[in-house]
Amino acid sequence: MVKVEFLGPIGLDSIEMDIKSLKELSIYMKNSNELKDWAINSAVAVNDVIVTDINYELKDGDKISILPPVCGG
Amino acid sequence: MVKVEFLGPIGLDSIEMDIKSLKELSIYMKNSNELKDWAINSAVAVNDVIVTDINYELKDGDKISILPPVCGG
Amino acid sequence: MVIKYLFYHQFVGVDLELHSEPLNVDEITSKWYKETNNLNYGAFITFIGTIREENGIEALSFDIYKPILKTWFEAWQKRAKEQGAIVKMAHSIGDVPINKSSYISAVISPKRRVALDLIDEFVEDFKANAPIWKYDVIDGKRVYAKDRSTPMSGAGILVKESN
Amino acid sequence: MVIKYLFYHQFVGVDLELHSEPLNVDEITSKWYKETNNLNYGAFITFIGTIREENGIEALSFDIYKPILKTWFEAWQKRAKEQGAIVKMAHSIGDVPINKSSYISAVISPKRRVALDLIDEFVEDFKANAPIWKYDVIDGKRVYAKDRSTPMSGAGILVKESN
Repeated sequence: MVKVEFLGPIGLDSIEMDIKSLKELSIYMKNSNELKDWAINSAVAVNDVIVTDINYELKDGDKISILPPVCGG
Repeated sequence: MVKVEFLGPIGLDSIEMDIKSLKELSIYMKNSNELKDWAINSAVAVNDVIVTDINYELKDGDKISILPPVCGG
Repeated sequence: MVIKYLFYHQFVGVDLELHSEPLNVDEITSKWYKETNNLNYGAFITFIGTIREENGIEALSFDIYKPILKTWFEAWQKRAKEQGAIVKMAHSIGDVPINKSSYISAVISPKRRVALDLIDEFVEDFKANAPIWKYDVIDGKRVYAKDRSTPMSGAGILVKESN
Repeated sequence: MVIKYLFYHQFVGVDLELHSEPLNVDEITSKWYKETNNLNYGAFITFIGTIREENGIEALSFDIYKPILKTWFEAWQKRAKEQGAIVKMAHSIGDVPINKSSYISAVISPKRRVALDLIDEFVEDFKANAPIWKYDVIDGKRVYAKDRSTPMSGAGILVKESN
């Protein structure tokens, strides 16, 4: 199991998922009305490190963060 | 007559000169042991405006300033 | 997810501080200047961001994801150090009203050129990649500043075709 | 020509001030921030120059030619205004010991990009063209910092062949 956090304006509670790769998360988000738009413009971190490879393999206990477009300052 | 001021590190008193152009000032400075090096790297202002034309004609009462290399801050 | 912010000043790391209220500009910049004053740096630059009145807002409000902000900032510390410089940053969490400051960053370096280059790169990368989300506060409601927000480096990975 | 400086703070023009002593960084930057705080600018950048220990100096010392500094600064005010921004500057005249500040400049603008560009151009042009002369103070003696000085734009006119 992994934990998925939706940060900032996404405004959804964290969920636990039984997935092995970011691809599976991608499929899940693209099929969710609430999440499909965020899938397009969000970055993804695993255990607080930004990941840029969709083939990244997940391990039990990983924390995944979905980071929508930012605007600090 | 014009007044010539030597600013900053040149360290000379102002002088009054009976000259009609910056060319005459140039000749004077190039022939002065104390001033010939400053002639090479100084800018010139007439009445507090930087002048870039050596043919600039001087009028009676003009104030000429010799501005050696700068380093503020 | 509703986040309740308590009143605090928190040092997330050396030279990175988060405040649960508008920034006290004088206090923070004065402290930073003092901290570095005897270290023989010649150039000290601060960038102070202040909330502007725009589009009828009464305040802006900020969410921050601290773990990745910390990682992002530490990468900047390393980059600055390689050039003999120091970076510092303060940011507000929660609401910041018009004319108050939400963001201060600083670069301190031995000579001017490094500081002038770094402050530009640091502030621009902050806008593009620091995990901070901005909301307009209008009639007491928070509205995500979507149009002014930028997808982070690496965004879009979830919709890329895999190789 | 020996110049004796009395203790003073002199406003040579709006937003340009000369001090006969080291600059009080907190006081000046705090004053500038307050002066512009209600004008709806979003970005406020300060560059603070501090005297570094180098080559065995005990202080640096500065001469300033005010009339041309004023003209130079006014040209910068005009240039800043055309971009919706404000520039400010403070400088010391006479001796400034190690670890004290001799120079502060600031750019204030509605948004960050103009401020970041202008602070760079303003500080670099200041170094190249503000009529200020720097001296190392070693064993109480002033030595012109010739090697670190830059001929101003227009220098060399006196040795050019005329057309």
